[in-house]
Amino acid sequence: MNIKEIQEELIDEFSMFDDWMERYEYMIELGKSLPLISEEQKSDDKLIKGCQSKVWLHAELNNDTISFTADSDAIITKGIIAILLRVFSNQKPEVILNANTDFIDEIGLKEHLSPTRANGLVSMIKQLKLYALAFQTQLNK
Amino acid sequence: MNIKEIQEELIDEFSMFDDWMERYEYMIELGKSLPLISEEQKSDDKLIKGCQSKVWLHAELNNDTISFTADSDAIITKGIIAILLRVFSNQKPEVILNANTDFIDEIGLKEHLSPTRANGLVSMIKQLKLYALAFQTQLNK
Amino acid sequence: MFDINIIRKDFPILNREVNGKPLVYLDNAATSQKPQIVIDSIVDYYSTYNANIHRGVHTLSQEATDVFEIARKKVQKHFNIKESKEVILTSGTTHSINIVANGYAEILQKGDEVIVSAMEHHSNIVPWQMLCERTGAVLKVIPMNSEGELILSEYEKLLSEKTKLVFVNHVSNALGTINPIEIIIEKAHEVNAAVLVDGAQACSHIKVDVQKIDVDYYVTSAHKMCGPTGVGMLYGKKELLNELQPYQGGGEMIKEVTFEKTTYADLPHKFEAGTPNISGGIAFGVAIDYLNEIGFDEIANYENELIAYATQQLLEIEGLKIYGTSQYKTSVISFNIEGIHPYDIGTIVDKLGIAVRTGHHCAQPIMEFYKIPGTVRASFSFYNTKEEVDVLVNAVKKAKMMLQ
Amino acid sequence: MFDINIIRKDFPILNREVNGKPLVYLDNAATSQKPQIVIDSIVDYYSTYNANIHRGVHTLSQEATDVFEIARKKVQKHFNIKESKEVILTSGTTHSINIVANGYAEILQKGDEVIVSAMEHHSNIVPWQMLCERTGAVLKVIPMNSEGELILSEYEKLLSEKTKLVFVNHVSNALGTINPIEIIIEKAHEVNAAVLVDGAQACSHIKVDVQKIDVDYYVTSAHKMCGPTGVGMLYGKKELLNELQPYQGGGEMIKEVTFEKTTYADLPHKFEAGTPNISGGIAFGVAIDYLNEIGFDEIANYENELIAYATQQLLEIEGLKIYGTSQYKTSVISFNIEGIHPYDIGTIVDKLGIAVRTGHHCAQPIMEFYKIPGTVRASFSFYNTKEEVDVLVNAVKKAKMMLQ
Ligand SMILES: Cc1ncc(COP(=O)(O)O)c(C=O)c1O
Ligand SMILES: Cc1ncc(COP(=O)(O)O)c(C=O)c1O
Repeated sequence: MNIKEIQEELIDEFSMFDDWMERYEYMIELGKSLPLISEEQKSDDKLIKGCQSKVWLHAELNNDTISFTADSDAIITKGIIAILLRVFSNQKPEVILNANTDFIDEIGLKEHLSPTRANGLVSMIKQLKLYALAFQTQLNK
Repeated sequence: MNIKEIQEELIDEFSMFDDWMERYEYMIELGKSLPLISEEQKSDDKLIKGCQSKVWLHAELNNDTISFTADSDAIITKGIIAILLRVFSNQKPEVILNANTDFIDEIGLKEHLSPTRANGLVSMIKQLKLYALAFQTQLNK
Repeated sequence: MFDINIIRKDFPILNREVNGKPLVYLDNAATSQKPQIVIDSIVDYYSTYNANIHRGVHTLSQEATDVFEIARKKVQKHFNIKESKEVILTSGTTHSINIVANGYAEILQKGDEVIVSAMEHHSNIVPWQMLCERTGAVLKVIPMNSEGELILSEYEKLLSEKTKLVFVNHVSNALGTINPIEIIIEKAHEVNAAVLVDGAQACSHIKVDVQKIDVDYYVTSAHKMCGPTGVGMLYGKKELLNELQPYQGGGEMIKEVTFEKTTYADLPHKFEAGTPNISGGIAFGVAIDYLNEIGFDEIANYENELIAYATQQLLEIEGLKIYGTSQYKTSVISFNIEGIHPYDIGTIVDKLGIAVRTGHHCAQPIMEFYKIPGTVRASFSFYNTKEEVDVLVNAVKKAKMMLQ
Repeated sequence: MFDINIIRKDFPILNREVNGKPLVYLDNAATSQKPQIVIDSIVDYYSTYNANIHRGVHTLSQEATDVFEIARKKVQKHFNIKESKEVILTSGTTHSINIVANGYAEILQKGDEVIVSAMEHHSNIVPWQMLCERTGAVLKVIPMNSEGELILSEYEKLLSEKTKLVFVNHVSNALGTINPIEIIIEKAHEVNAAVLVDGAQACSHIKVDVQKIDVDYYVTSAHKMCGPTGVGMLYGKKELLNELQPYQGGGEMIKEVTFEKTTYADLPHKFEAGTPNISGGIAFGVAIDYLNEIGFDEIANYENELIAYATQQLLEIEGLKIYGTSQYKTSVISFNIEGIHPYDIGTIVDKLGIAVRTGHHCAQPIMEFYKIPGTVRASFSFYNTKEEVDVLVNAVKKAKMMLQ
């Protein structure tokens, strides 16, 4: 599946829910299944700033795609990360760089998208894209 | 005339005027007739603070009454001083200390009575009373 | 008489819905809501007598100056301050504290000691750290116990001839503890140290008499007292304020300016450089009147009942732990549920229309003390109700179910 | 289209009477009046989404934060500032200047030089005097000529390797002169000095592009731009602001606090300690929108015509002298009549419903330069009219008659 298709899939999945509670419960479920970052990589340089909860994000290049692992101490944040990683992990750098994030609005999590939101969703996306940029530069050398 | 009578007289005089312009014109006239403080007494220690215009006030004890002389660089302020001095000059210290200043309201100059007013009418009255207090203490020794 | 239904009608925002639910506003320690009469006073100012104050000869300026200075007098009276010139109108608690801290830069010597409590808001820590850096003074900390109470015996040990200043909050914003400021002040005065009390959290619950408690400096923010943002108070004893160097330079705070030499104005203007928050100052006065009309005894009675009820209800939730369990408390309940991050609880209850705060509440040292990332803080005001407490308790239960 | 009748309807205060006469408000340089839309934005905030901002998880806090940050972006866009974090929201011009002055306390060395102009407001003099006292830097003054213009050849002579800072107002509040800030900035940069421009008087008349003029710091107050009191702006180039030490310590401006060590937050928060004037910031944004909707070109055209007319009419009064006669001027006319004290004129015209300012206008060095106790200052805005100019001129004539 390409990135667009994954986004569509997520929108489909979330469209089954009638209210925010079901949506959040599903997000929390997704959070529990998050491919965890290893403990030794939970170092301060992996921490994303601007979050009320702690968020660690780690990235690795596998051939020409980037695989992300991450964790948080808050479960809702973990759920958000899980959604982001499903979309962005194992994609090529340029795909990540060009991806837009309207799907977050469409799955009913718009409230998390404000740049001033203390969950740092916006910082997270920024960080994902920064990694993509770094690896792209590396690949183009 | 005692201090009360002078105040009544002033109220009488001002009651003849129909509007503020006549009142102010009369006050300005009074200002022009102010018994002037001598130039060498216009020193900084005679200056009253809190006025937008400069006001000098000098006091002397003659037997048991205080005579004030004063000046200002603004003519309206001079008018106000003239009115004050007509009431307060040549009175005994305790009379000055006990005098109230409601007559200013009654002659239609209430707007000058605010403690925050930049003309310093209130500071002036305070200074007059401070002089009275000082001389009273001196007399009682 | 205290009638909650009438009182709630004074606050337009309480009609509002959040996420489809009636707003339950329990973030009063962050900022209070504003009654209509306070809002109206701002509108009235801007619509009928807005002008820059002091030194203006024209009527509008005179009216604005008079009302602003009446507001100062209201503040004076409320706190039983001796002279109105001891009331400095600032832009808030943080600004007030910084004025005092900066004022001591020329007074403190290397090796002098200043004492802070373990449960301060960052606003009552950082300015003093900056001062210590500038002067070489040493910062000492009054420790607290696990109930969230200052350990006074330790405080006494810290006091010495070297102590120049003690600063402590009246009520802790993160724990709700009411500190024994009378004793703290008395002990400090025994070694001739001055005391600054940060009343930001106290003033909406407790009516303070600064002369009675003999405090040297007392500071607060209007926005926590039903007043507007951007305005606050610094009270200081005249003799002390006169000794402090000014903080901001500018208009209003000078007597005379030449390029060679500038002399400063008298109190309070020496510390009020520039155009102040005029509408804010005026509305602050109105807010104080409003609170006094309700009555601080009535407020305290009502709030104490409310917080007792909320505490009891919340503690019935398994795994819920309250931080700050002193018997001397005002309307703050800080808590966590075992195994759940405070941010998660805050997010879920918000979905149910409830505004609580989560995080470190600008008091990181307290979080470090308890070794927690933060708490959920529900903070109450006299316009909250038992029904709202029930909504909160149910919401927390629901959140717990979803999150565990 | 610029329609004065429609515009005047935006300002509720313009309906008011003073001393039985329609208010003629000509004290705009002290503070501007506020359009209904600005007042409404304050009411709306307090009535529907008042909450403390930043770090709050709940909806109200999120809404307030978003609108406050949108206001910051409006300020950014208006002044063409590169990044929104270069916009510091302060409590006013005076506060803004003090932030910068304090920031240099650790940077300036003894013997360094800073340059001020002869026509500054006290707010742009006193903070620098305090800085010089603290650091041992030396204050130099750009002189002016009798027209009220800075003498640039003298300025160039003052500049040297030692010059670290130049601060000058964009428009003089006492004279109305528009200073050639582009040239001043360019010359300062040639010796690597930074320039702070005090835009308090300029911003209601001129739309400033800070990148185009390459200014290092630009400051202003909302209350002179149809916005509320208690809020203002400090723009600074990111690289420079990053080097300055913070001014106020407190909440918001920290990254991490322990009693041992505190680290500061990034821009803009490093300089925004404590709860800001939230309603003020929001309303500032609305005021900027309002002015832009009218259009700064339209405003300038209209005001220039008005001031030309007023100047011509006033000069017909015998013995009337205008201070500040540069051809580069905005809407300020400062004058005296021979043999009459400005206070007297101000008092009489007030009786006729006219608000002008009298005195030294917080610019005592200018008064000293002209050897006068003060001036009468009529300052105009786009909501004033030719008819109001006529009322003023007649009132001044009447005052002259009464007072001579
Ligand atoms: C040129 C100038 N600078 C600074 C100020 C000070 O502004 P504020 O009082 O809003 O801090 C003023 C306001 O009078 C001014 O006109
Ligand atoms: C105890 C305490 N001190 C200081 C402050 C800072 O007040 P402000 O942000 O109004 O300056 C607060 C506000 O959160 C507080 O609760």
